[in-house]
Amino acid sequence: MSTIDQARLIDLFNLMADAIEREKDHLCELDGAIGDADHGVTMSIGFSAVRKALSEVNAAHPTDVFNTAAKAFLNAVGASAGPLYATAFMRAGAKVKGQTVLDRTAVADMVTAMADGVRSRGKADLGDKTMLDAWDPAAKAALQALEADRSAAEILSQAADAAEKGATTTIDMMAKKGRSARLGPRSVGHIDPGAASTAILLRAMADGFTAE
Amino acid sequence: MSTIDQARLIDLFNLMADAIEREKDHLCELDGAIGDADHGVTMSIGFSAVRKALSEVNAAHPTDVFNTAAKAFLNAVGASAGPLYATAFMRAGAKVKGQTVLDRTAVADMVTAMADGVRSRGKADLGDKTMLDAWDPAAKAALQALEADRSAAEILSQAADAAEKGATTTIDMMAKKGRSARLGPRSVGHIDPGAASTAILLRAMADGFTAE
Amino acid sequence: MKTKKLINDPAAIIDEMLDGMLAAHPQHLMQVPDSPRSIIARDGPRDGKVGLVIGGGSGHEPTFVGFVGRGLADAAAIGNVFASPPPDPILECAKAVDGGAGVLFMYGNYAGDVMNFDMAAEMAAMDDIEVRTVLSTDDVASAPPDRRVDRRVDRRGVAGNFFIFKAAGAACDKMLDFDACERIARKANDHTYTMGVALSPCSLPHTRKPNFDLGPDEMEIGLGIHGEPGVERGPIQSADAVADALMDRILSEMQPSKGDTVAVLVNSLGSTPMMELYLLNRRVKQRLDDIRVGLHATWVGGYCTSMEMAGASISLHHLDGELIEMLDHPCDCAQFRVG
Amino acid sequence: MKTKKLINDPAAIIDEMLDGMLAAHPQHLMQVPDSPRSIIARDGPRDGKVGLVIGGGSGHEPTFVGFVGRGLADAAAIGNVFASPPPDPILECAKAVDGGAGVLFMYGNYAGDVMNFDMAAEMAAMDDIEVRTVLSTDDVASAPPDRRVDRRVDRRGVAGNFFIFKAAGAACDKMLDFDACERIARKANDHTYTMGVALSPCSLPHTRKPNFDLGPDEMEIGLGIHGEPGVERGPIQSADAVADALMDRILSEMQPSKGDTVAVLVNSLGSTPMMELYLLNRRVKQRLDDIRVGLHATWVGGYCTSMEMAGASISLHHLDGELIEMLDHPCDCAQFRVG
Ligand SMILES: Nc1ncnc2c1ncn2[C@@H]1O[C@H](COP(=O)(O)OP(=O)(O)O)[C@@H](O)[C@H]1O
Ligand SMILES: Nc1ncnc2c1ncn2[C@@H]1O[C@H](COP(=O)(O)OP(=O)(O)O)[C@@H](O)[C@H]1O
Ligand SMILES: [Mg+2]
Ligand SMILES: [Mg+2]
Ligand SMILES: [Mg+2]
Ligand SMILES: [Mg+2]
Repeated sequence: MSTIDQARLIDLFNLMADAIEREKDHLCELDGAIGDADHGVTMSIGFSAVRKALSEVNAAHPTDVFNTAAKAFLNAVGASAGPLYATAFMRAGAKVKGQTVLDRTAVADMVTAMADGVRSRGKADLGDKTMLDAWDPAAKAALQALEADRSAAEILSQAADAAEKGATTTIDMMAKKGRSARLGPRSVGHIDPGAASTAILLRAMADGFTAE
Repeated sequence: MSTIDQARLIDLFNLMADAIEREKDHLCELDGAIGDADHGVTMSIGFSAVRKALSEVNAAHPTDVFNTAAKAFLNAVGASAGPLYATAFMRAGAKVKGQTVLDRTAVADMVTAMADGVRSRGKADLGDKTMLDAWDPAAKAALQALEADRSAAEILSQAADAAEKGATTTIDMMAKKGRSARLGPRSVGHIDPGAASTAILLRAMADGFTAE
Repeated sequence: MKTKKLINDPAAIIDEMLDGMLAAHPQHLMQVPDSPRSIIARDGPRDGKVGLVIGGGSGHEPTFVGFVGRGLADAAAIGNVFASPPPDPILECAKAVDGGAGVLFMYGNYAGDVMNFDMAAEMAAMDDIEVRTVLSTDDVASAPPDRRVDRRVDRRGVAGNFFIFKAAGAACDKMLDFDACERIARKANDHTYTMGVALSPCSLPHTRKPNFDLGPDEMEIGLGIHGEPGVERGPIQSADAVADALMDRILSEMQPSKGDTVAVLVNSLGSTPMMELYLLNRRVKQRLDDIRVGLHATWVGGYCTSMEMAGASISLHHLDGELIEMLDHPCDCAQFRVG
Repeated sequence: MKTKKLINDPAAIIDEMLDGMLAAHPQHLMQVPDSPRSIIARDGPRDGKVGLVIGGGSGHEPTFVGFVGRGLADAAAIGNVFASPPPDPILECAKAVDGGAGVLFMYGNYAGDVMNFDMAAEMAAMDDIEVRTVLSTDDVASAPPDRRVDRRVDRRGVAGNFFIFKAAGAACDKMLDFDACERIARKANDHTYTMGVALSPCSLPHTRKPNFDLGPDEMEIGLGIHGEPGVERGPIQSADAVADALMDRILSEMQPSKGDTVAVLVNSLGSTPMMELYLLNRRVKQRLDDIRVGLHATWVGGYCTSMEMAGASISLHHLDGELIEMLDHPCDCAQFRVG
């Protein structure tokens, strides 16, 4: 299958929820080093709410799925992750509005819209050691893959590769946004938890897409 | 030397203070099992105050030493140990009032007066698992030794032996007075901390007396 | 591993703590000249009023000094950590608050406190101050109901002091006579029931060693506020199950009737945070609702602590018209206010 | 080893905690119908008054709900443990307290709170409610003085919230206009300085794992109230040395003149008992006396906690005539009263 309809998109959200559940403790540990140790818990609460909301929703379009997920995630968690991921999902939903299936162009649009959402909500710059440092390269990779005529699956998997690399680059950064910004130089040497969760989510989508 | 003058008595109090300092942690542990874990601290605070007061006092008679020690001990500690030991010291002082040196009779009197003090202040019965279960046999042993024409040194050391045995007998008792009384059967199997400190004090006096 | 504490020389800890209290609460508190462990309410003691002296060992803050003030205790005598104060500072308190109408001594029922306060009472009598004593004995865990001849004589006083002192302080503040103050104090004690649970120990500043051992998954029900062993040790349970265990025992003794009214204190022993206390309180309210017992007032927080011990206690104050009047009577203390 | 906690299902912990709060403080608090995480003062919001909405993550009790009441905050929006509330409950608070004179949002400066409260403010604007925001940024440890363009923009809000919210709440309660309320809120923040020390971690109810590691003899100065790393880690020191370290940094920023007046908050992060807080306060008072700075009022206790974290913070509120008036203005909240 090379496109995503609303049912497929719900499957992908459930796979993201599974991945978060697996990585929950790890994300808390990352956040413990330079934040308040709750990022895994927050993501898990958020994706449990998303899973529940999507199991109850009557979605006609992928946009409905994104909007339902955004609202459920935001209202369940708040925190930093809430507005950031919720805005990402909302922007993706807005971008693909009217489409019943997401083709390779829409998949690339979806990733760039998410990155834009994170950027405009968080107002971070690249290199500030935030999830944007995973989203931004992911969006660029998605666009490149689209231009290189790759399949939807390849677009997603290259976005995930780029997000993982992006997350790794946060290790050497000094935080300038978010809770860890107060650490100054002591924030260096640790991966940003939000960048790590971004990579996990994109990887879960890519793997889920390919597997089917 | 077979008698105790006021200077000698001060030495003996200092030796008791040394012994308490050595056994402080042990006494806290005993109290931890069936009480509030402070008996060693309390005894140590009390005997530090006694040591200090005796270093400053101008004592003409053993009675002055006892009264100074009683007052210093009581005011420094309060607790259960304060009234009990302070009353013991006060009664000993009253008993030997007017004497400049304590002979073997006075030494035996001193021990029995102390036991009486503990009994009348605490109103415990024998077998209630309190320091009285060390003081009472100590007093009896002192009187027996006196009647058997033993020396002052022997009177003290037999009192100390009896106090140690008495303290050991508290292991099998169920507490009926003091903090540990609330434990009921759970108080069985542990030595009473006050009985243990009584034995330590009498042993320190006996050893100190013999050593010189 | 030794407990971490922000302290200076342990030998000076009580006097330094009192310095800090006096610095924080100069409007409420003062020390008796030459008797620094005798803390007096600036506004409280007065002629013709029964004086109320409370006290006991330190380590339970805000008990006792936090309850000294107009409408509650006139004075508190302060001992070392977990140790009754000696007679002298108690006597100085009695002298300072004596208004010619008698002085009530109120404190938790512990052997050490009884001996020291009784000695002070004898000394006060020599100074022509009439002292009467009312012990608090609210800890239902500390002696089984069947083991009391005089109903609760064997029991400890714990967090329920809060209600018991409050009632007595109100009676004194209303200028009731000595008999009435004593009667109300005894009644308040008879109407107060506390039961606690500990999750982890505290330690004395002098030793910084845990004053009891509890397994990593264990709790102990009925443990005393100085770490004295309790009635039952077992695996740690949910907040609801713990609240139920405490409430079951409290209610079975209190025997409330439908339509009765109580006041509630959910108290932290030290390091158990308010979040957990409110979870317990939620269940307390459910239990009271279940049996149609009304709630007059609730306090949630650290009112009678054991330094950094983890755990909590629940106290119920079984009210009647008179006790409601006493509870609602205004008081203004350093760490507690009503009205 | 997992932290022992008296809890039920962690997933329900905030809602259950709020149940317990509402059960304890029905005279002070109510929930917005259909928005249980929006807690409103029963007596407070009124026509023509600037509404004050505070809020943030849970785990700091009595902050925030304990400061909701007449004369202080009109509402608090409550998040998960250490997590900002989402926009919806914040918006519901704003709606519930809007008296037509504008609504102030006040909360600690954390990225998550800023994003969620800003979203709520945008939504409120669509409902014709004018919202202005004043962040608290009192934690002097959270950004060096030289790293601020707008003086304190990088800093966290911590226990000093206590003074900052108090001043703003008083301004609102006095029916001052929106500009004046905002100005006073900003001034109170500019005049408040906090610095803390942690001795041991707390843990989230969901993980029950320590949220940072500290050696058995270590302390960390400047640590955040969610366990965010601080400015300096070293061997644990005496209460006096710790108080000095905190006061040195606070005073060097505050730059008080001889004859100035301050208010003090010595705050427990959770399991540090009052005994230790009073030791710190003793030294605070000595330091203020040394430089002839007067003391208007002092609070000692757990006012802004991090669940069971061990440690403490010192806050100084640098007063002028107006701030004194705000501080002394009466307020009546579930866990805090003045006047
Ligand atoms: N301004 C921002 N822009 C982008 N990402 C941000 C920003 N602020 C915080 N983040 C992200 O949020 C993550 C933390 O999320 P989380 O732990 O859920 O929230 P909180 O900090 O409220 O505990 C950080 O690791 C970072 O990636
Ligand atoms: N009524 C009593 N009669 C005799 N000894 C008593 C009595 N009550 C307590 N004690 C003794 O006091 C000891 C405890 O002393 P201590 O730990 O200093 O006081 P506290 O119980 O106040 O902490 C007990 O071990 C017991 O020997
Ligand atoms: Mg976080
Ligand atoms: Mg003891
Ligand atoms: Mg004791
Ligand atoms: Mg958080």
